[in-house]
Amino acid sequence: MGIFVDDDTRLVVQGITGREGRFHAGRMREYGTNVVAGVTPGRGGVDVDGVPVFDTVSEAVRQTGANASCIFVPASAAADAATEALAAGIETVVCITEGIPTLDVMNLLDTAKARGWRGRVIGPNCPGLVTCGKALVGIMPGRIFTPGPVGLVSRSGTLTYEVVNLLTSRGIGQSTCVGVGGDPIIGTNFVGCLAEFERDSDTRAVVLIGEIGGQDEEDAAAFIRDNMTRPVIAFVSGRTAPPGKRMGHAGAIVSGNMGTAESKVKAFREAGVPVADSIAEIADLVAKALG
Amino acid sequence: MGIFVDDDTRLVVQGITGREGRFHAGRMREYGTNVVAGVTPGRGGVDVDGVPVFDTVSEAVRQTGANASCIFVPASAAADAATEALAAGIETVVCITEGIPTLDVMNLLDTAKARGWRGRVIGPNCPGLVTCGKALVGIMPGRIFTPGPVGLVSRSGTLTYEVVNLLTSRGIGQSTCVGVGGDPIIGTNFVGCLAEFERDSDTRAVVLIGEIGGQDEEDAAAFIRDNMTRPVIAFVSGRTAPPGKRMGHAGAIVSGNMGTAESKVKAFREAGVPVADSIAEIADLVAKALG
Amino acid sequence: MKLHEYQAKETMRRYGIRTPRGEVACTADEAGEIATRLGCRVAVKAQVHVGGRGKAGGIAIAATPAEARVAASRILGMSIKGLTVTRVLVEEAVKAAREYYAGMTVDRARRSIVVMASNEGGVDIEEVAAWSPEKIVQVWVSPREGLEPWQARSLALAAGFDRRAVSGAGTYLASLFRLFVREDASLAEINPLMLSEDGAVIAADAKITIDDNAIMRHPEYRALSDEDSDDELEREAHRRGLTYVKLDGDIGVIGNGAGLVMATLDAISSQGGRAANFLDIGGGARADVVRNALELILMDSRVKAILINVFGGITRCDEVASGLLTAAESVGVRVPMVVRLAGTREEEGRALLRKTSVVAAEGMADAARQAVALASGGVK
Amino acid sequence: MKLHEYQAKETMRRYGIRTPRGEVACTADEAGEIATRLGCRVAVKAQVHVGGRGKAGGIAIAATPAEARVAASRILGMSIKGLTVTRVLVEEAVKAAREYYAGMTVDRARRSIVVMASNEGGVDIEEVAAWSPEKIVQVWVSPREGLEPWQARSLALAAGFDRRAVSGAGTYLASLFRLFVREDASLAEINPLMLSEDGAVIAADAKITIDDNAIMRHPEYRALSDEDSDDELEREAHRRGLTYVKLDGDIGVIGNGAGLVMATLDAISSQGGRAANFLDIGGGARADVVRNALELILMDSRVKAILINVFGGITRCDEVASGLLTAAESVGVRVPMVVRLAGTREEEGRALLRKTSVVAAEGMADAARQAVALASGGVK
Repeated sequence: MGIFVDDDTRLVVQGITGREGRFHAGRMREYGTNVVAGVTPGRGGVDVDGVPVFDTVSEAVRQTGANASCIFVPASAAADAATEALAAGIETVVCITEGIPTLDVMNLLDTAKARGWRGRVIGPNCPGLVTCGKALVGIMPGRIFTPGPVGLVSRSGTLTYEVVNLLTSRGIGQSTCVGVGGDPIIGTNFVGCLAEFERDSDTRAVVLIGEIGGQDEEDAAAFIRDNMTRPVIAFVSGRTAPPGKRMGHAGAIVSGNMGTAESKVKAFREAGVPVADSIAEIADLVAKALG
Repeated sequence: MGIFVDDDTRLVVQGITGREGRFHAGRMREYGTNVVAGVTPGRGGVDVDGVPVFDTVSEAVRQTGANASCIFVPASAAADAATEALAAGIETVVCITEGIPTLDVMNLLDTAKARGWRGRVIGPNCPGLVTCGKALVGIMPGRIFTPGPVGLVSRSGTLTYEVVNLLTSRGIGQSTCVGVGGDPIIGTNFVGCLAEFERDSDTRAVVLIGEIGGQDEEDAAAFIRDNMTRPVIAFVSGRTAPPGKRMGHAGAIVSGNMGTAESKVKAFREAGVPVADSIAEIADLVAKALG
Repeated sequence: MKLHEYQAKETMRRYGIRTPRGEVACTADEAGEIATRLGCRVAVKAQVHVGGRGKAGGIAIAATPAEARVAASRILGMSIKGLTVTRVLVEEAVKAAREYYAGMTVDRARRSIVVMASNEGGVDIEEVAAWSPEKIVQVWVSPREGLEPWQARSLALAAGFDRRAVSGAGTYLASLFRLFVREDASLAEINPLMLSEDGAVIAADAKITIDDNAIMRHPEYRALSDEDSDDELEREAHRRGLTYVKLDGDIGVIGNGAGLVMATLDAISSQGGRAANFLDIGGGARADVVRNALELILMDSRVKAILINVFGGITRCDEVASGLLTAAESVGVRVPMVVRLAGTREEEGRALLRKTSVVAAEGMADAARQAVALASGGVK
Repeated sequence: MKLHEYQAKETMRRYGIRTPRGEVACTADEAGEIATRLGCRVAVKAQVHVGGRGKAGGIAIAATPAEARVAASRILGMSIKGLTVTRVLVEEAVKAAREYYAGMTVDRARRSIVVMASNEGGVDIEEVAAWSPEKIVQVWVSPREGLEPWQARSLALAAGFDRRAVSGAGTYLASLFRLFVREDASLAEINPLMLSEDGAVIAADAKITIDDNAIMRHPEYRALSDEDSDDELEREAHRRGLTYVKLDGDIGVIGNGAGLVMATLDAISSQGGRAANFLDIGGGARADVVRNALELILMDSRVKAILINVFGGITRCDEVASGLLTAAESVGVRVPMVVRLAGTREEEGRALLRKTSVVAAEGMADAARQAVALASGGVK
C-alpha cells in the first residue's frame, strides 16, 4: 500500500532527454521505480539508457501503459507538460519544476476540473514522493528512506529529508513521504494527502511539516480534528520570518496577519495535534504516538 | 403565434437613456410592443417616457418580469450587455448594435453555451424582428408590415423592408419577419429561424433573403431539403460583388471560392427551392407558393 | 484590415515567434543599407496586399548589398495586379529543409476559431483545401479555452511535420493563437512555416488580418487603417467615414443598407451595365450624409451616371426626397442622376422629384435600366 | 516584485484605466517643472515600497509649482520606515466625492483569483477585512472565465458604490482583471478608486505586484526587477542569482532548501540569537555556489559568525564537506564558521571538517548554539 505510487506505478518521465530528467530517471530506476517511458517532443523514437522516448504523453500511454508521470521540463513549459499528462489520462502527475508562473498552475488545475480529467497533480516545485521500498517518483535521495508505519507530508524538500533521516536513524520507518511543494498554488495539499493516509493500511501515524504562508496548515488542522483517527505530529518552520518577505519558496510569505507560524501552531494545538518545537522533537513525538 | 416575439413579450430596452434607445423604445411602444423596462448602468431609478430604468438586467427582470431584451448600447459594450441579459435569464436578446468585434460575439455565444443559459441571441448588427400586429423589437419601420401567412428571414435590413413593402403592396401579409444580422457570427442563423417557422401555425410560406459570404444559405438549403414542409422562396444579393471586398456588412465578403452567390443559388436550386432573380420576382413566387 | 508582411512579422515577433531578421525599405539605397547591416544573402520582397507576388516578379534573392539595391530598384515602383509597390521588405534569406503551413481564422458556421496545419507549405492553402483537403488537419478552439502548446504539437504531428519541427511549431501555434485573440485578428497565417537546414523553426512569410470592428481598441492599428487601401478613392471614403468599395464600371451607386446596395449592383448588371462602386449610407438619408456621398462619387472621373436607391422606412419618402434634392443642389451634380424611392409615402416622394432634373424611377429594375441607358448616352 | 505607484499607474493606463495626470521626478526642480506643465493643484507623493507613507509625511498637496518644488525637496531624501525616498510622483490633485476600494489577488486555498470591492476606500483593506469583513464583497473568478464588466458592476452595486460610479467601476474592474492575467500579477489594487466631484471615476492610488516566476515572459519588468529591492545587499544577491532575504541579526546563514533554512533561523532564535539573513543555495552544495553565497554574506559588515546547514541527499556529506572547504578557503572567511551536515555519510563529512578551522556541529540545535556563542564572542 502506501499512497499515490506503489508497485503498480508505471512511470513516464517528461523531459527525460534533459540533464536533470535523465539523471533522476536513473536514480528512480535504481530505487526500483518502474520507469516505462520518456517524453520529449521532437525526440520520439530515441531511447535514454534503454527507456523508450515518445513525442507525446498519449503516445507513451498507448505504447507502455504509463499511469504516472514525473515532470522535469523548464518552468516556461512545465504547466503545459502537466496539462498534456492529465489530458492523456495519467493518474498521478508529479511536477518537480520550480518557478512556474502562478497563473499557469491555476489554469492547469482549472482546466483539469473543467474538463473532468481525473488525474491528480503533486507539486509543482516539489521533491516528489516515495512509497518506501516500492516506488520513488521525483528527486528525493532514495537511500535515506526505510519502510515502516509513518506517513510524512511536507511543503519543504530538504526539511523532509532531515526528518526522514532522523526517523530512520531512530529506527522508525516510513510508509509514503510526500513533498507537496513550496508554491502558493499546488495540485495536492495537506488535506489531500492526509485523507489518503487515513485510508492507507500501511500508515499508523503521520508527520506534517508545514511552514509560513497560506492557510493549508489551518485547513489541515480542521481536517485532522474532524476526520482523522491516525495520530498526526506537526512541525511549522519560519516562526522568525519577517512579514512581506518571500522566504525562498514562493508560497512562504506572511501577508498582513495571514499565514503566520503562530496562527498555524495555534490551529494545530486547538485541534489536539502535538506540535514539535524542534526537528529533534518530532522523532520523540512520533515514537510516543506509535506507542 | 409567429416566432420569437408576440403578445407575451415583455421587453427591456438596454441603453434606453441613449438617443437611439429612447427613440426606438418609443417606436416599439407605438407599434404595440410591451416595453416594461429600460436598463442603463448608473441610471437606475429614473424613467424614460414613463418606462422605469434599472441599473442591471437582473433587477429589471425581478421587478418587471421582462423576458426579452433589445440592445442599443455602443459596440464596445454591446456584447457585455447581451451576456448580462442572457445571464439574467432573458429568453430572446435582440442586439441591434453594429460594429461589435467578432471575437466578442464568439465569446458571448460560447459563454452562454458553456454556462447552459437557455436564451437566444438575434443579431448583432440586425434590424430586429416583427411579429406582425403583435410585437416589434428593433428598428424596423412598423407601418410597412401587415399580418398574414408569410414568414421572412434576411441578413439585410433595408432589403427586408423592400420585400415586405412589396408583399404588403401585393396584399400578401407577414407572420414574423426576422433580420438575422449582417455580421460573420450571429446568434441565430437561417436554420434557427426556418426551424421555428416550420413549427409556427401562422406561417404558410417563408421568404429567405441571403447574400454573399459564409455558408448559412448552403446550410439553409440542406435544412429545407431535409426538414421543411412549408414552401421557401429564396433571393441572394451580391451576385456581382468582387471577391475579397467587404460589401458593407462585415459578413458579406467572398473569400476564395467560399461564399459566392453562385454557390448559394446552386444550393437552393438543388434543394428544390425557387430562387428569385429580382426583388420583384419574389412576390410572384410567393403568390404562386401560397396558391 | 490586412497588415503588410513586415507589420505582421513585427507583431508575431512581439509574441515570441521567430522570423527572419529584416527591415522595410522605401528606396533602393535603403534596401542596400539594410542588406549591408544584415550581412548575409537577403530576400527583397514587395509589400502589397495581393497574392502571387512571387510569380509576378515581386520577390528576389540577393547575394550582396549591391544586388539587393538592384533588386529593390527593379521591384519598387512595379505594378502587381494593378497595385504599385512602394515598400520592400529586405530580410535574411533562410534555406529551408521543409516548408509547412500553420494558420487560423474565424469559422463562421461553427462560431469558433479553426486552427489549421499542413505539410503542404508555401503554396496557397485554398488550393490545398480544394484539391487535397486530407492534407490539412484542423481543430476548432474557442478563445475561452485557448490553444496550448501540447495540443498544437499533436496537430503538427497529425499534419506530418518533421519531428524536429514539432516542438517549435507547437509553441508558435500556441503563440499565434494568443496573438489572434489579443490582437483581434480574423486571420493569422504563417506560410511557409519553415524548418531551416540548421533545424530552426521560422515564420518565413506572415499574414495577419485585423477585425475592422476591433480596431477601436487597438490604437496602434488605427493609424495604419487610414492608409489600408491601395486605392485613393477608397482611402478618401475611409476619411469621410463612408462604407465604400470601388468597382470597375461607370455608374455611381448610392443606397441605404448593404443588402439593398448589393441588390442594386445586381440589378444594374442584369440590365447590362456596370456599377462604379458600392456605397452604403446606412439608415434614413440625411441630407449631409447624401451630400458627403455625392461629393465622393463625383471625384470618380469614370462615373457617367448616378443611381440613388433609398428605402424610406421610419423616415418617409417625401422627407427623403427633399433631403436628396437639397444635397444634390448644394453639390452641383454634373452627370445624370436617377433616384428610386420605395417605402412609406413613395408616391409623394416621387412626385416631389418629378419637378426637377432628377430622373424619378418606378422600381429597382426601371431605375437600373434608366441609369444604364444614361451612362451609355454619355455625360449630359 | 512590487511596482512603484507611478509604474503601476502607467500599466493601468495601458489597460484603459484613468489615473490622475502626472509624472515622476527625481529632483525638486523636475517636480516644479511637472507641476507647471500640469497647471493645477498637484499631489507630491513619495515612491517607496512601504505602507503608511501619508502618515509619515511622504505626501503633500501643492497649490503652485513653487509649492511643489518645496514639497519635493522636503520629501526627496527623507526616510520612511528605513527607506530613503529617491523619487516622487507629481500628479493632478483630484477632489474626491467618494472613495472606494477595488482589487484582486491570488486566493491560494481556492486556487482562483479573488476580486474584491468595498465602499471603505482609502484605508488599509486588511484593516477593513479584520474589523468589518461584511464591508468587502468578493467573487472568485478563474482566468479562463474572465471577469466581465456586467459582473463587476453587480459587484460594485453589492459593495454599495454610488450609482454614478457603477459603470466606470465595472469597466475598470474588468480591465484590471485583464491586466492581472496578461501581466501575471499576484496583486492589483486601486485604493482609493475615486469618484471625483465632477462624476469621473479615477484610480487615485495603484498597487501592482508581479509574480516573480512570470517575470521571464515580461521583458519590460525584467529590467525593473534588478532594482526591485530597496536594500543594496538584496540587489547584489539578485544580481548573483541567489535566493536571499536580509534580516536584522548578526549570524550569516546559508542552507540548502527553503524549509531547512527557515528551520535554521528558528533554531538560532531558540538559542537566543538572531540571523542576519535567509540564504538558500538549493539542492546539493556545489563549491561555486557556496563560494558565491559566502562572498555575499561577507559583504554584510554586521555578520559576526556564519552558520552553514546542509543536508547531503543525493550528494553525500563527505563530498559536500570537501566542496564547502574548497569554497571557504578560496573566499577567505574572516569570521567563525559553524558547519552542520546531515544525511548520507554525515559522520564521514563531519570527520573531514574536524581537521580544519571550521566548527563541525552535531545537530541543528548544537549548530545554532555554537553560532550564537561565537557571534556574541565577537570577531575572531
